Amino acid sequence: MSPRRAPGPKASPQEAPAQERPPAARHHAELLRQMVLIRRFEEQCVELYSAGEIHGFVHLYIGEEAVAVGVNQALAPDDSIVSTYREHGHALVRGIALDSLMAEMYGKSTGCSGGRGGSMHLFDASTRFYGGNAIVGGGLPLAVGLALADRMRGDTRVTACYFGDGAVAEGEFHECLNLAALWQLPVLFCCENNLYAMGTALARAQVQTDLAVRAASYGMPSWPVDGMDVLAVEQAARHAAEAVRGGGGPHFLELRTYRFRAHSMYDPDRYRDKAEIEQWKQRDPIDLLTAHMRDAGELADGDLTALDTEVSAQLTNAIAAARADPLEPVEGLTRFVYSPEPS
Amino acid sequence: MTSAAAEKTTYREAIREALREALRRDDRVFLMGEDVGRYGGCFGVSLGLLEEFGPERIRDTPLSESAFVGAGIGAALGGMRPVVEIMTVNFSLLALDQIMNNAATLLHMSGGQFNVPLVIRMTTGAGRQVAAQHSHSLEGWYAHIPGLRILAPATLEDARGMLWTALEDPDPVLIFEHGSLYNMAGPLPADAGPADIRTAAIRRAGTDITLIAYGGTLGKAVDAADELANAGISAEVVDLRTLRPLDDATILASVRRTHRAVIVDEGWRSGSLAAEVSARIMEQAFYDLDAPVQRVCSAEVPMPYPRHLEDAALPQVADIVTAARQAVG
Amino acid sequence: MTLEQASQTIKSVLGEIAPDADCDALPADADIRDALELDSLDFLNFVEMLSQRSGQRIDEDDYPRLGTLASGSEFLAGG
Amino acid sequence: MPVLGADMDEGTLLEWLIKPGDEVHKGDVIAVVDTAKSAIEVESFHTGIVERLVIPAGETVPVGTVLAVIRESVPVAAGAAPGPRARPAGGPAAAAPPAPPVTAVAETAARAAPPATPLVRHEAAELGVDLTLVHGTGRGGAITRHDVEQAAAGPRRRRVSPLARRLAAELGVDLDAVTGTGADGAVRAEDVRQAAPAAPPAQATGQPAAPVPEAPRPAAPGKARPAGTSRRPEKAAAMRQAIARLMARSKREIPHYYVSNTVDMGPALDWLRERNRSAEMSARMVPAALLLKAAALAAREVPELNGYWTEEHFVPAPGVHLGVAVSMRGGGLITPAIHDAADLPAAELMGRLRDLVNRARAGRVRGSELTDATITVTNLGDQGVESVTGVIYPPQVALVGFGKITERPWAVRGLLGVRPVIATTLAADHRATDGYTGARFLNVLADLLQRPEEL
Repeated sequence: MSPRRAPGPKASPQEAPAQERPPAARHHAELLRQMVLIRRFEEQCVELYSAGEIHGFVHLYIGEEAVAVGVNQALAPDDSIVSTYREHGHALVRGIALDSLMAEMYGKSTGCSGGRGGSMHLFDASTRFYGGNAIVGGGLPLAVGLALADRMRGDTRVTACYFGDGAVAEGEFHECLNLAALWQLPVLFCCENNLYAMGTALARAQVQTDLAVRAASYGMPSWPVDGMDVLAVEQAARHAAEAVRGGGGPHFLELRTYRFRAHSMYDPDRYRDKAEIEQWKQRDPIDLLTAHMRDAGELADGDLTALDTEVSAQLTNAIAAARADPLEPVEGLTRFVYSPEPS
Repeated sequence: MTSAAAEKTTYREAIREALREALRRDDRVFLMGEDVGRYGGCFGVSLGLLEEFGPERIRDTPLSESAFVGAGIGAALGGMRPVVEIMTVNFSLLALDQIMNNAATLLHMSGGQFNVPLVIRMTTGAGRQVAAQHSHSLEGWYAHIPGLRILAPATLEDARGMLWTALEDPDPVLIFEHGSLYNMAGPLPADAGPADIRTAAIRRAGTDITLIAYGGTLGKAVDAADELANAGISAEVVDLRTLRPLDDATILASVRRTHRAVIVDEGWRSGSLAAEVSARIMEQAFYDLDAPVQRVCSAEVPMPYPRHLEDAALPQVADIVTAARQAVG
Repeated sequence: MTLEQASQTIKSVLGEIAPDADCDALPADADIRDALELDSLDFLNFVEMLSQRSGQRIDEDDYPRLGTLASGSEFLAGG
Repeated sequence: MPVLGADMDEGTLLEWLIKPGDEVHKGDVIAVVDTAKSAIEVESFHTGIVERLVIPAGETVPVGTVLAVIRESVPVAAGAAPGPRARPAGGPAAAAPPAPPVTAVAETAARAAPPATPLVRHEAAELGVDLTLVHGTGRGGAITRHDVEQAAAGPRRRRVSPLARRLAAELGVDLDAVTGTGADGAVRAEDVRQAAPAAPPAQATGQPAAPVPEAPRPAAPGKARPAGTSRRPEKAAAMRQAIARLMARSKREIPHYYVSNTVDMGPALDWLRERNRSAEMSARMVPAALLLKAAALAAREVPELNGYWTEEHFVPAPGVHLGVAVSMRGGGLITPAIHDAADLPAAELMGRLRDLVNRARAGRVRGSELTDATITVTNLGDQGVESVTGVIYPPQVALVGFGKITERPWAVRGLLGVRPVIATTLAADHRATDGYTGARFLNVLADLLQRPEEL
């Protein structure tokens, strides 16, 4: 296996004053910290991509942070996660070390996938993160199989499976929902409905745009959720995950959200109005949470700045480390095509 | 009197122009695929066609490869001339069942009653650091399937000219566009027309060794020939153009002249198109060979993300030169 | 077209036909074909381009007047 | 593994009774083999020294598998009668004494059965023989077990390329006496030619390219390479080298003969002048177009000059693809072809000519145009010379030359006049045709030029 960095300290509020805050405030601060971390990480990616330091396809999550952060609250450390090519957020909140994620962006051998995967293919066995899958809908069958294995082995894990609205058009989506429901497997289907499959609006690809309704037709509990409201996401996810864990079979969350940036790093954006983007930005998940915290008196004036400073410092360190990290020697090109011989 | 002036264009624009011409010439022709309309195509090939031809003929589809490729087969059976775009060859695997089990077999299964005049275009190949689910060269797999015609345009003329000829073919034709070629620029005569899709082409004449390439590796083979020329080795470059059925005559005639061959193929070596070409040379020109046939293929590894590993995995000019020098001795 | 313009036009056309030649160094009375090693096709291109740039029809019988920079300029300038 | 019963497919080698270096005699029991039925003693059919044991005791192998190699001790004189093919020499060194013949124990089985490919493969694997290097002597060139054994016998079988082997047979060259210069001492065609009694030229026959290193090329991905940039001097040098090689080859290989003629161009020039007067500027023709058309028609009339000399005989070309020598600014020349020139109306040929020359000088000629010429024309009239006697482009067999059109005193039916005339020449390959044919060509050409309206 490739050398890995030890996972960083598990996401936790670290500032001393927080200890004095009530639990709700501390919890909200942590949600905020995670969303800001995702946001700043991706903003850095834009910069690094533009500077030619990272390459390939890089799909940004900006605007959708509340989904990953909220759903993750409902997951236990032992649960499994199957993700998509827009998975930086999922990976970050899962606790995969920031340095190893950044190193992966750089294609360095210290990256979480040994540098082989890049942005679209983040993997981490230690957190049961089964990877960014870059074939739309390609992850769903894996999630069904992971859940099947858990069931057959008597484990009580939940497998959280992220996918976008585009996947709903694929045959695999329908095959997998049916199979999971038929066998009552412990899968939490998390559909990140950001309204566009690359450049094709949901309404131009689907007759039934109410995706929770479609899932319900396969006989599983399903809800639409405001994916811009991290607290709403958390609440729905906790409810669904508990039900799945309790043997209630697969559940489906349609997390209605919006990506503020292009499908990949840059695209012509000919398929949606600037006004629409602006409108959604009015419900920026970070702004919604900070407003809520301000109203509740949970946010002091300097808190946001302090958070930004803290996150920026982490990122600066991660980038510096990634730059300095080694590349896999070319001699290692064909490693990991087959498993090593048992010794 | 003089032939039309050459205009500077790109591979991408040449394909777009070919689509435009086909859509104008034959109202049975329509384009269908993921994001071909509003988005203008994942690689910008169909930009502007929606505005010109409308949503009936430039059809955005859901991400349902099996469904829309299969629908293309049905529409072809029903009298239309569909052009189906699949974003990348990796995604085409979601439609492999339809391509293999329907498109390629219907004519035969029906005893010749139902032919499928369908054209499927897709992007293939690596070189853009998009890692192991967007980078492969699987055209060799498709070239394994009887009933399909497989094309790999490597030049602007072929990008411009192969589509129409493919549409005139009564049977399914798959066109593989190498992703690294879309920005290739150069002059193309304004009156460039349909291109033959039956023969290989000699892109550069030479006497000492034949470099056989196609699609994304043609440019590398030509560059290698340049380097070899500097070393006093005259390399002939054959562009396969049509990967199935292979134009044995051109390949063999060249090898019979030069007595040596290097096959450059971005597919993996084992079971590759290069293996097929090599086998045919062995079978039919064995006694003209003065050195073992060499293959320069991709390393047998899913495509890695970092640039240096991707470069190492792909056939490079230096590899071709080395193989050629080894063959020439 | 003035004589000077005509001369510039001829030089610029020659510059395109024989890119490696230094047309500014061309003596006014030198035989253009010999000096720049133009063959008959080059010369035809030359005449055609001159015609396009100047808007004048140039007949075959006029060709001898295009033999040198001086005579050609006069011809184009309407002399 | 010998066949020890009709129904035996495989056997297990229970025990070896010999070891490498042992001397064995025909009839000696050398091993014990277990078939499905019983343990059976195996005897040697040969006398010699045990070279090595291939199959270890305990292993089960199919019938026909080589179990051991025994070097026969019967002395064989060096330079023994050649077999059906040249015997492999001991190694890269030339004329090494042939290795003594070696036979494997399992030959019994081989005699009984026709060459079975899987078996042969298996055997080759056992013996560590690379089958791609083995020359087959079986039906249709199939590799027999004998071939494999032979290959395994020497320290290592000699590497000889298929072409070299074929050439050696054709030229009567003894491969044993040839020094290989290829990888691992492999003998290649060039080595055979060098060793041939009267070494023919090194260049293989076949259809070479026009002497242009820089055929049209697809632009490199992402970058358009403008013509005439900094690479020029190298290109020019490479082109010079290519021309040098080709022309040297032509003069080395082709026995040229030459004929010439002088032709009255009066009718052609009159006709052209009339035509151009009424034509649009872009449609005007130059005399060269008429000369090319006439040459193309003449080539069609005299097909013995239109085609290729290849493999020691002339192959006529189905159409006339007229190569046109185009000099490049800054030196060098290329000879792209005007396809089916004889079928083009003169006016269209003129258009093609202009297009071709423009593209050639811009480095944008198509590959087929560079390789397809069936006969070539060089026209140095514009350069002011009276005549040109050219060098043929192999594998073509003729080259037509045109000089400058000049006014000369000219007698017609006893009257002297001043007429524009041109010197036409023909260089032709004496292997393909004789002077008579060349003369016929020039006469046809001259006649055609008297009737320009028909061109």
